[in-house]
Amino acid sequence: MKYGYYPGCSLEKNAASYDMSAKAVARPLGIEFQELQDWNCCGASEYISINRVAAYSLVARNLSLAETQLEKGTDLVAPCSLCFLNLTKADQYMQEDAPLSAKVNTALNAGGMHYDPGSIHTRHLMHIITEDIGLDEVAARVIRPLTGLRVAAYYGCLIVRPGFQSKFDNFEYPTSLDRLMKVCGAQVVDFPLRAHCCGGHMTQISQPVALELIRRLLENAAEYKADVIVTLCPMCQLNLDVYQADVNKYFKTNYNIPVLYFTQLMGLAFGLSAQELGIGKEFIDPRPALAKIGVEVPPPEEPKPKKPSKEELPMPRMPEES
Amino acid sequence: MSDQFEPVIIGFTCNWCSYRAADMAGTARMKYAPNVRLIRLMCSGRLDPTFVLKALAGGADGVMITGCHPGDCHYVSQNYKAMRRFLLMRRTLKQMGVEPERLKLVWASAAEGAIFTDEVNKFVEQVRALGSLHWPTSGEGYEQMFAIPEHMIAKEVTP
Amino acid sequence: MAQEKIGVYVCHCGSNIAGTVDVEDVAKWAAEQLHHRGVVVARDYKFMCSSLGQELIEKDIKQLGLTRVVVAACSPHLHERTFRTACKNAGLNPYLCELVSIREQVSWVHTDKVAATEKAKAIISGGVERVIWHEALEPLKVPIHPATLVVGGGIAGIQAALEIADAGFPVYMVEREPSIGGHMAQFDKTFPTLDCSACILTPKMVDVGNHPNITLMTWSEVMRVDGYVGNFQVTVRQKPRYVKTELCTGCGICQEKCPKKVIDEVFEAGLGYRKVVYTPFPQAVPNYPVIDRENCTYFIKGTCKACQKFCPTEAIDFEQKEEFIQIDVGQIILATGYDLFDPRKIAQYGYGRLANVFSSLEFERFTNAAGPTGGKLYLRDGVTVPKTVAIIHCSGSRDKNYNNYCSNICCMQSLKFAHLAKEKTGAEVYNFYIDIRTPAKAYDEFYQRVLEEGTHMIRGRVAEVTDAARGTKDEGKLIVQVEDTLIGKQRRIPVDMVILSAALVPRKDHHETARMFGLSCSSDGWLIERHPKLDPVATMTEGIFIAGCAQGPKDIPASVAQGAAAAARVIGKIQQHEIAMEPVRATVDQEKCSGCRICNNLCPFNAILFHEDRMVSEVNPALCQGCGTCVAGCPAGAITGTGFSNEQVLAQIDGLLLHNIKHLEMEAVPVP
Amino acid sequence: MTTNGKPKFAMYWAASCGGCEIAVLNIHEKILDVDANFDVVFWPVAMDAKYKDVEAMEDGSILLTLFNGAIRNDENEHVAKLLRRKSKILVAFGSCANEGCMPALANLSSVQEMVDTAFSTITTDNPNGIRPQVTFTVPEGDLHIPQLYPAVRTLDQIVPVDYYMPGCPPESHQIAAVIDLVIQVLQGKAELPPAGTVIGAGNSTCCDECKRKRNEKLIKKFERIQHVMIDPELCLLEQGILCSGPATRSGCNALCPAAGSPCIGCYGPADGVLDYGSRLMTAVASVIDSNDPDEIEHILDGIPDPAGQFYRFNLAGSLMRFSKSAWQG
Amino acid sequence: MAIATTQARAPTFFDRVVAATPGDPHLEMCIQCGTCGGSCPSGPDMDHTPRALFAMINAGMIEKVLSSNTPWYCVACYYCMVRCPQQIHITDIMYTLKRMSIQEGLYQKGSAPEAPGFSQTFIDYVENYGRSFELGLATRYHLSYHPLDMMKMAPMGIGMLRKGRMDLTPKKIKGMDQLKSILAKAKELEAKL
Repeated sequence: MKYGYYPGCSLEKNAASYDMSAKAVARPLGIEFQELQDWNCCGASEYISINRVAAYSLVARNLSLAETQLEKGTDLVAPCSLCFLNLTKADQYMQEDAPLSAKVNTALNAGGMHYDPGSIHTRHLMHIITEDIGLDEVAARVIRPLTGLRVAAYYGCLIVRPGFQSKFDNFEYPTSLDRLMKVCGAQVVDFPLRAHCCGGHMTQISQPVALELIRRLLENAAEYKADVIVTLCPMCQLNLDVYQADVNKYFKTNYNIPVLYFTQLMGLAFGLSAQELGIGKEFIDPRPALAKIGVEVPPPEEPKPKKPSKEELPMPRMPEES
Repeated sequence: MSDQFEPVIIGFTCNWCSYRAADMAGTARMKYAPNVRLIRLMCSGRLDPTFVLKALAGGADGVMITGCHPGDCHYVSQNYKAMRRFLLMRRTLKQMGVEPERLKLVWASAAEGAIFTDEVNKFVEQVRALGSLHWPTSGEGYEQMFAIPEHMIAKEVTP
Repeated sequence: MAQEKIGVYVCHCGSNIAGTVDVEDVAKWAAEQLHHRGVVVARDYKFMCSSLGQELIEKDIKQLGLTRVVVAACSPHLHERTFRTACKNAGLNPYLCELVSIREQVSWVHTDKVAATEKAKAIISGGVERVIWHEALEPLKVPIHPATLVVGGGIAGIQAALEIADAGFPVYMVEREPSIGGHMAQFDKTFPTLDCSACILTPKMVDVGNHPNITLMTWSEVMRVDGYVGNFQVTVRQKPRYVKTELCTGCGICQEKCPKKVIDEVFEAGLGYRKVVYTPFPQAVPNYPVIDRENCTYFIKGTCKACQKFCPTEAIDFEQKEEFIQIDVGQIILATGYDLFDPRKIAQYGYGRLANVFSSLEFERFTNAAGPTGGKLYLRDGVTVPKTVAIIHCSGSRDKNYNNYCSNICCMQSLKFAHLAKEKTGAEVYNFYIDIRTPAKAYDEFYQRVLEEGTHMIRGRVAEVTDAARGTKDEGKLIVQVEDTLIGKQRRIPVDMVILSAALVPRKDHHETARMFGLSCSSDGWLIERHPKLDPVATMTEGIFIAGCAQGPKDIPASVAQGAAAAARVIGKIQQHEIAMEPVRATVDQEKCSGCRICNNLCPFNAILFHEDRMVSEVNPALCQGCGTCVAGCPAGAITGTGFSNEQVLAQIDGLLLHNIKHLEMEAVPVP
Repeated sequence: MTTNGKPKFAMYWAASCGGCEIAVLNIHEKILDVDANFDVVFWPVAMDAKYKDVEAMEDGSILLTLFNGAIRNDENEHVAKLLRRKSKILVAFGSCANEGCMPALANLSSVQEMVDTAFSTITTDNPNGIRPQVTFTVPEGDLHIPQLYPAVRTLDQIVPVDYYMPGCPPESHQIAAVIDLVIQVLQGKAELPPAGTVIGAGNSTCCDECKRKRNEKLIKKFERIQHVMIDPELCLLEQGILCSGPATRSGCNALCPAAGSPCIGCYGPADGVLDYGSRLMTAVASVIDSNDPDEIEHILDGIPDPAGQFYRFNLAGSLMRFSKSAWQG
Repeated sequence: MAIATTQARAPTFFDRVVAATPGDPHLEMCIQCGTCGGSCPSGPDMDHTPRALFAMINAGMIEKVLSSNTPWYCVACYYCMVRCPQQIHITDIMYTLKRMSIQEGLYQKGSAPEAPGFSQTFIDYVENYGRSFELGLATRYHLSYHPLDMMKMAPMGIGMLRKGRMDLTPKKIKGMDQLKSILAKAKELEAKL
């Protein structure tokens, strides 16, 4: 099956492993990705806070690219929940709000572009795997079941809410990822906070707020003795993984739960190697957990810092703490 | 209302659902365009195509036929007969140059004053967009149609 | 026929019409512009429907010798009768009067005064043209069958049935379940007086069972309704009980001996068990058990028959078949009640996922002395007594995502729950509400009482119920997360038990019901009454009435009141022996009819018969309901409809178009 | 032209095919009675006469005029008015004069379209693209031919008509009957019916005279007659063949259905019917056996030309009278 | 907002909020039930719950509303929006309030004065490169808003670099000029609001 592919900024770098693993599992499942050429940032949750028309135009540029680059009727896939939200939301409100849509198209026009609301159907990677491909297909590819691995399926917010388009699971208590992990052989633990917030950008705006939200999730996952939290959103992964140390410091806790992308666990179940799935870039070392299913993860190699470019801002010199 | 074209629309309602929907719209003080004038029939099944032709030939710009929802007809299934007639009538009138958009069939239950209001407003705009129909079966329209300039009137050749 | 003398009367309806329509101008216009159409007088008056207004018309009829009357006022559905009577009193045939609506159709729905006035004129000229073609008619009289069908054996139906039966008229009561009693039979206490539900209900149930005038048909459903007011033919399906009621003594041995238990989804709301051969509850009426075929070992495996072996009167009969029974009734009362909203739909409240979240009906069974726990309040484990209880109002009500309406009973029910929970366990009770609505007699006093008992009332719609603890104090509890809107802060309150005051929703088969009885439902799915204020138990269909929750959520007092009201309406009609019906009927001109038989299958009431011998069709006026479909369908124009004749409608069209289609010159009134 | 004491008789054809004349002659020896009782003063098809002769006559001097043909051009109108003036009894004779008939089907198109069809379609050999001119100059002077109106009208849309005699053409036995009646009236043996009456026809519809068996009607598919084997006994409409019988005035003894061909409606609407087409439409639609809009549409596809079908004879006499293209040109 | 026939009047604060929100936010339908405030993950840290904010909007308390930290603490989890019994587009309204408070320069008064700074820094990169740039964002934002936090942030930044999860240089899209002109036009149109 062919889909348009909108990776989004995160998957370029900080969630590169998500990008890798997504592509790695797509192949055996017969999913073909056509990446949008010259796509731009979706504006995350920031642009909309500053300027409405600009924010929608920013997203609409991508939709317009999709409209011109993709064969008619081809769905656009976004692995990042936030990109997924912004793309669907922009399309939805452009359909509902004629004046807004007019403004956005006037703006696009300034760049010689145009977008007809409703013509591009954006869906989350998870949606096409569970819906279009189907769990049976997935099950059929499993050669190394994740037997014994206790997985907490974490959905986060934006894949299920508000469900602007292609709503495919319950707002409050989604189960599709649970089912997907089950067919991969994992032991899916109950995880009541499955669809609660990871703190989003609050890590930057008010860390205490964010850390509390992250703590709740970790606490809940720990309560159900999860070996690993599986996620399908770069922001969720970042917050739960990278800030876990800060949570422990801030709350005097000692959580140590690795956070992986669902595509990575799928990949492992498909028998792919940890490397091709980009495993090893996590802050919380997943090796102990993965050892349970007999997966060897080589220690991450140090990347040599590239030569700084002109635009780059000076990196503050700080004594590196251990 | 400005000097924009104000269509005249005749609406046929059934005594049990759509007429009561109109009543309800009134009781609830919902607002709709004053262009529609209603005629109460016992049932949409009473709708005789003659009525519609009469209205159009008589100068109406559009005709709205309303009744109970399919399956909810007070007389069991008569609204289906109205639907059959409507569909055939629309085809015939199309051949006569009456745009199908000038005829509308609307189902509204006694509780659906809002739907009635909404449909009326939509239809009025739809007909307004089509412009005046003003079928010239009589009056000036008729006079003009059959007037022949004096010099054109044929005379007998008398050698 | 000389030209008619027409009087036109324009009503101000206070400012209801006069506020938007220039009524004086309209009357003046009618007198001048419609004079050539036969209008000899046109007046406007503050309230035409007042006695003075009516006298105005009567005086003109007598003094000016009016032959036709047009009243421009409110909807015919409100005052047509009023003005027809006025004409009658003045010696004019009531059907020579036409009421046109310039209130519901003009002043109330338009704001532009000029446009409204113009439209009013058009409507009046339409009425004038139409009334010219009216004919003097006499109302049709049809006899009323004295028997009445009551559908549904809940409290509303029971009340209605008893009232009618006590008045000495026969009643058929059809109930879907094995016993009558409805939801009320499941309750323990009833607000606001807290008297025992069973104590006040069962005597009435017994009365129904024993009443000489009541034929009780339980485990039965209405399949088909034919005919019309006064003469309905109803087909009832009697499901097989597999118990010979004439032999059964209701001793209950079969229930004791039956080896199989199943969860009782209906009466025990899924909180308890019942045998496969069962009567829903001890005081069931009738007291004969039924065998639940789906679960019966004999029907599944072909062996067991324990009940049959032990039945002392050999009443068990596995061969029983369903029966279809025809009954003739004059009128019908629908008291089909409600279903409970399934709280599972509100995932964030965790019902069905979190063990100790209960539905209101489950709680009723809990507290019921005859319930599965003998009236004791436990958690799902059946042993632990809750120390803290949360009651969530508006679960599924007042919520556009589920049901937009207020379920009416939840506030009082939740307060009752609060009281019972406290009384039975001494637990801390929290009620979470959006608004407290206690308008009826002694209701707010009950609220006061519950406050006195120290119930915590928290104003805020609960956001979620979760078992995800934050900190030790939450461990093993259900946490109710809510904004306490009165302090504007978010709170998380750990409790042992959560009760959801679930919404009342229409019966899942409400659409079929409405269709079968020829009624319409509101968008919510409740049956629609003839008038929300002035005619709450009648429906648009003559001879069919509604009572209780079928019409909308309501509590026991209101249901009883409606049951009685419906009964009163029915009795009133029966005592008239016959009813007058609108003489709106179709007739076939035997001369013109060519016997093409187009019309024959247009009539859903089979009122059109075809005479093979004379090769003509004929309409049976008794069966004709006056819809006019055959009139519109006759290719030869051989069928005419009184009250809605072609001439009348065509003339009305001319009238409506008349004064704004300048070129439409009106030829003088044709002489029929 | 002799001026004996016999009452004067005239017959004229406006826009028509001449079939009505033939029908009149088709009354065989009865034609002699006509000659015996009337002085035929004007009958273009049968004898030479000039309009000016008629103009010369005294107003109301003609007792009976049978006017057939519709009003297509100013000449038709001129003569119609002329004969109205000169005649005591003016009869709209035949479908054209009554309701427009075939000529009125042109009301579905504009004059332009009509002329184009006649003068410039491949079936026409007209290399120089000649078009009719109302005025044409020849050495002898100007020639005029009548001016076409945008639409065809019926006789009574031009002048008051005393009696209507439908049919395309009227059945000869009906004509004979009418002539008998008039003669009897002349001899004082009978009364004339009230003005405006339809004469020479029944007042029910074709089915009344049709011998075919009939049942309740439910139609799932409309058939073209050439595509089906017809049950000789059974009502044609029930066999899915669009028969206009149910809506068409009786009087012809249901000749067509008897011959196995559906009634095409030449006797026009039944008594008191305002619009023939809508009566037929409503009847046909009512008996379609489906409640599903899509299926109904599909069934209706079996009627490729509804306007032509339902208004074959009646367009000029219908409520709408003509199509938009006729009056918008 | 549902069309009701009301007399013409100067647009109130309430009207402006509704007008500046895409689609129909149904704000007028609020019944003050508190489902939003109860659902909000960062509710405890907000100075007013969304519900309270809506009442204040109705009361025209512009200053108090636009200097509230509530919109800035909104994590856009959309729980309130899907749970609201009146289907009010709460999250969208929060974004509207953010924009307004920036326009009116009232955010500094609130308890999250640096929040817009983060958004601004973020979009500066988007506007200049067409992509976001975490390293630049982190460093520049923290330098200008929490210089002291830099200490805390550093190890994470370095960790990110080490794990190869952060670029040292931003990526730039080809159609940068095109994007620039689109955004320029857009801002001009938004100004017309």
